[in-house]
Amino acid sequence: MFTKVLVANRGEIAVRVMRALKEFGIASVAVYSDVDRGALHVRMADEAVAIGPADSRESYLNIPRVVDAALRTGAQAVHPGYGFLSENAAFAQACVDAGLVFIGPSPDSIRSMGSKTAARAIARDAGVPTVPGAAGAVTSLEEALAVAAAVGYPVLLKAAAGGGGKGMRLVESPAEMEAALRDAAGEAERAFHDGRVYIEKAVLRPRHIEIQVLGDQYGNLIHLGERECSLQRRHQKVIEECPSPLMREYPELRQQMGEAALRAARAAGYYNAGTVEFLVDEQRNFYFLEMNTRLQVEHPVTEWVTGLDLVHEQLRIASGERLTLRQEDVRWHGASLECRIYAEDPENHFFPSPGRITRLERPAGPGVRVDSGVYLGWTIPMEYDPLIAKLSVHAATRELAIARMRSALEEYSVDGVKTTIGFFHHILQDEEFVAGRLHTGFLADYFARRELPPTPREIEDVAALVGAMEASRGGPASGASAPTQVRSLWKERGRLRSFR
Amino acid sequence: MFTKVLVANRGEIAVRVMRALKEFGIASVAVYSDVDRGALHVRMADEAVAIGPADSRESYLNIPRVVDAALRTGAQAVHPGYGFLSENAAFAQACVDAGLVFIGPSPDSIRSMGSKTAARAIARDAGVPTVPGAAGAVTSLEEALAVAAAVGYPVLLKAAAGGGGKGMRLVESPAEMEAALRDAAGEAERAFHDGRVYIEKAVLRPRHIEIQVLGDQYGNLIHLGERECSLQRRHQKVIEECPSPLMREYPELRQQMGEAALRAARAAGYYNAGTVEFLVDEQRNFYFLEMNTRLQVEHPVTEWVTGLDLVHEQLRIASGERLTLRQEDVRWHGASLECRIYAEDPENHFFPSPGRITRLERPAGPGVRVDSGVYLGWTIPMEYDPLIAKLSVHAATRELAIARMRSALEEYSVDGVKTTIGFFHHILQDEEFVAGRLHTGFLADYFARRELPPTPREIEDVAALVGAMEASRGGPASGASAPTQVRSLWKERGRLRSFR
Amino acid sequence: MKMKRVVNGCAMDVEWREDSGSQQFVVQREGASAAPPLQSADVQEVEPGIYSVLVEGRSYDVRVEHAHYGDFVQVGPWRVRLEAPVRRGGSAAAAATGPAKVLSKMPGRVVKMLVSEGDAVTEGQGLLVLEAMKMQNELTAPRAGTVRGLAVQEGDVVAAGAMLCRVE
Amino acid sequence: MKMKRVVNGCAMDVEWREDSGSQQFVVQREGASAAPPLQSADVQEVEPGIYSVLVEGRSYDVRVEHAHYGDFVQVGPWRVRLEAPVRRGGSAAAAATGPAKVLSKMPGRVVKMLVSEGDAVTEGQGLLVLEAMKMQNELTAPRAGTVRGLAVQEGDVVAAGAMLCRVE
Repeated sequence: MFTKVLVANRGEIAVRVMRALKEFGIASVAVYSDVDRGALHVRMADEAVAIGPADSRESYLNIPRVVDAALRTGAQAVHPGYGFLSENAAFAQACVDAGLVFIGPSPDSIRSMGSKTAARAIARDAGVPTVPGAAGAVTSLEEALAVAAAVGYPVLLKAAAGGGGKGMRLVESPAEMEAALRDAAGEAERAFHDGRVYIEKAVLRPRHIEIQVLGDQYGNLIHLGERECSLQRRHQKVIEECPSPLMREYPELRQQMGEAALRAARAAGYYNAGTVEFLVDEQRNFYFLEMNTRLQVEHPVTEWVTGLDLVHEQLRIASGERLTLRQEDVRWHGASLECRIYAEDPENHFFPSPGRITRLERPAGPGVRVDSGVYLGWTIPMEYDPLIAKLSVHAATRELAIARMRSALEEYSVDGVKTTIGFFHHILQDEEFVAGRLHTGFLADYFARRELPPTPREIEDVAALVGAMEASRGGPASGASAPTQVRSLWKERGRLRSFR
Repeated sequence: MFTKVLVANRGEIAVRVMRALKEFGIASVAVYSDVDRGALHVRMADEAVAIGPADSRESYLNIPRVVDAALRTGAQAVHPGYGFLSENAAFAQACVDAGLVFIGPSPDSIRSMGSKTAARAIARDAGVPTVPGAAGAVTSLEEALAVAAAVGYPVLLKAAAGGGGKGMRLVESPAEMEAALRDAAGEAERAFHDGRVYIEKAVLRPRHIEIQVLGDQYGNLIHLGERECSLQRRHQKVIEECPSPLMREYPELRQQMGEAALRAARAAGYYNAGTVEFLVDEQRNFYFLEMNTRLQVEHPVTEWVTGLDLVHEQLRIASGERLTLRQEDVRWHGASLECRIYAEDPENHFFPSPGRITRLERPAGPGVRVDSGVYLGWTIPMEYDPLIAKLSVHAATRELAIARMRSALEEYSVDGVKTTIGFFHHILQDEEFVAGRLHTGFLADYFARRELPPTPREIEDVAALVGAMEASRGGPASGASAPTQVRSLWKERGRLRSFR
Repeated sequence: MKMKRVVNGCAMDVEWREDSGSQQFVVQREGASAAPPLQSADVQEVEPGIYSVLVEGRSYDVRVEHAHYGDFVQVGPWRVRLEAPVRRGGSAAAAATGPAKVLSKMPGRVVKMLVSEGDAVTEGQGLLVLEAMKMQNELTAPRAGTVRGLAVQEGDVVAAGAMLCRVE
Repeated sequence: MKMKRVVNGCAMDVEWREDSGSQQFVVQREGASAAPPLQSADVQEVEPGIYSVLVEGRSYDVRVEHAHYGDFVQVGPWRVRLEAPVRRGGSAAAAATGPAKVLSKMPGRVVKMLVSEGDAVTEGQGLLVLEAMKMQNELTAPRAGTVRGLAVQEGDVVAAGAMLCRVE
């Protein structure tokens, strides 16, 4: 096993990886940009190296600086987390070239799965169903129109190089194609420095279900079941769960999709932890979407139901150990949900809300896990992802997991920035959500249909009383009107009582 | 299922029960004494009823007031937690008489298991081995000496009515008997209003291992395996774990002890959650010690390894549901440890340390659970148990669970009161502990043998620097000597550098 | 004590008196004709800005948040917006017709200017693009008019609530 | 800046200078003959009393606690006692021979008095019994002498650090 590992990331995932390193007795090295000097991952690390300014292109995305930090501190391996350089084949290669172990798959696997068009071809060749569409990136408007006509509208344009919804456009008719193509290519170019775009038939009301796989360097590959990630906004997941509600009705689907995922991973020569994403249509046909060649944000729900620690497994695999777990040893217990707590305003199009955390209380108790990258007093920088923490729960059934999540959300409070906590609390009371009728358009529908319950009168009364009492003491929310302006309510009610 | 339940307790266990109630959609009623008006369990409850002054005899132990609070608020059931009235048959009876469901066993079961002498007789009759000793309480010095001579010294004197080490005395020779008998009876009288004492042969270097049982009101009884609770100070448990390290070597012991526990529980007509405590000697003979007719403090370790929620099960059983779980469905996964974080000074005979919590940071992340009854700013009252929180962890193996616990303890900080956090951190590095060579005298041996590692020089340097910088700004720890008193270290080292 | 508060946009008169440790209080909603009930509350500030409130035996955990985006009272899972009462004829009325200030809703970096000082704009027209946390947001004109007092340029970092320009 | 600190009972001279944001510092232990190394530290107070310290690339999370039972610096898992230097010939020396104050080590209730004002006591003799958190603790005489200034009686509640009596 390694004795020192550099974590090429920040925020909650860097903290999570460092916890695992500490449990294995491995020293951890943090890297940080100028605005992250006081970040939690720096405080938790055994060593820390400054790697540049706030702009991540000059720091967390700067391959030579990260590799140099690893070499200078004597780290033997690099854990890339997710995002940043985690799916960058050039980074994985640079690590290998520098004699560092990249804790993830081989650069070749990243490369072949990194191109969505190449990945689709690999999957198709391995007998894994893919969404009908063009074999490769489209090179002209004419070609795009021809492909769309062949598979039938609506179609989706997608960036060949990227993920996370960047460069994605829905095209419902030929008239929309030209503008959509231009927009998608432009966005892809900006986001990934690669403007290539490909076309797929749009699957309507699909579920987004992914399969976690785990493989060692000796060809042993297993899957750890699915995560349902259909709840998305701007193509970013917000709630994930295991089991998928679909698997409760159709349990055979887990095995079918698991085996498909293993075929795709095996075709890519995959090892370490990875995720094969599928779209599942309303007839339960599933289609290979892409493979994420790294640890996923939402890995805790798999850890809850399988009892495994995926970062521990990653470390063992990267250090050359064999998988000791066989497919038949993998068992799924109970149900788990994860909510991504973002510093965003859900009532205003998920507007980012960076700022200083002025109060922080986190939920605790049985079956509750918080993976957080912040602390009381920390100023969430504006330069990075707005993820504050992942709140995940586990309980015997999906119903109890939902109830537990609601309680945990009530216990969670973050002041100083807007968060998605209250939004999740509402969602978890939504009938459609509770019934498990999920699809990737769920949130758009939800916002259109939802009727938030009116605040009960007794709650408003308590709020008014506390607000007034605080203001009367000259609290920050004062601006109190003069006492004479307010009529005596006692008098009006004719209830003049004597007060001691 | 119930719609409203009163929780007749305070602190972490009241909070833990209320979390379960909320998950079941059941309204919770708190009771509180005068010093607990702002306690966490009051803040978390849906309703709260004041039941008297700080002295628990006038509040948490006052049966009529607790029953009255339940009746006035319309609660249908009462959860007693642990401690206070939880093993008081009169209270269980008073609940039943008032038409309230007591969430626990029948008053009869409590009564028969509440007397240690009666419990021993029940166990013996059920074919469960007990420690050799007197059949009932001893009534005279002569009888005590005769029993001790018959079973052989050393012997233990124990309170017939109580637990928790109160009224317990080790007697190594006849000369010590008279004083020990007087002390034990006096202590038992004060603690339980029952001065009766019985005698047992003292088992040397025993392990304290208990079996969790669960039964419904229809005679179905299962066991959930063991908890090793050998680490005790003043007969109070401080660390508990599952599996017992002994069961790793001798896995058949779990089934043997589990079946013995079920025989004892069945003989007492037991239902709901309960725990059968055993002493296990160095030859792995196990002896029935007593039965705790309630939820145990340390139930989280069983929840971690079995994946069950014991309070959920208690609620289901009390509301008349049948156990759906059969013995063969119970599975044990991984390893779990619990540390009881007390407001005590472990470096000074575990002196209590009540006071105001001025800073609080709790550990989080995978496999970490905190059950806490306090919050930042709360003043821990001097009137009650010094338990602040229970920190429990779960991991694949005992080794990893120990590592995870150590990390979690490092993340845990409570300022304003002394705690046992640092003490646990040391214990978990102890070779004997790591090797799992546990017995109830472990801690006494540990304190005698331990050599705390010296603080590394680099740590002292950092502490000195931060302390000095803080003092230089007039921080609370100032009392700074005048700058001229300190020689220039730069000059002495002949390293006069130019500073910008 | 008596006090006016605006709770979730509704003006309320609150009156309370200390009665041996607990408060007797009445909350009257503006425009409501029914006489509000007199209630008994026990309000304890357990931490600065955090209150445990018992009203007729019901327990509420109450948390007051003062942030740059407003004042809120969190009562259990309910989030309630709190405002001081607006004086009649004050700035609220004026704002609808007078010059409109364009404020930054979040801290961010100005990545693109879409207008210049003195430009005529229509309501809803894009003024500039702010970026924070990898997300770009276009700020639009709250009314038609002329851009005045443009206080930022591309590359500037602005705080939440910062004045960016006026539309007159 | 220069400062004397007593760390885990050992007096240390600390000297540090600001060097473009980071500190150059030297710690010299009293009585140590070897010249201490000059080290470079980056000290950031991330919350009041909590510091992130980088020394030559090593990261330390440092937390200063000021409590009624003393001042401590927690550096990762290490707990270090911090004291201000005692002036030579000060009260520490006097305490060994002069009247000894008996202070309460914890808040608690006096459940039993074992001596009265003016009683002669031997070193280690029980003076009174305090109870807190269901545990009774006997406080003993720190030296032989006469009990003076007895400030409590049975049933009293005392704070941590409260003066209970003197033994002269």
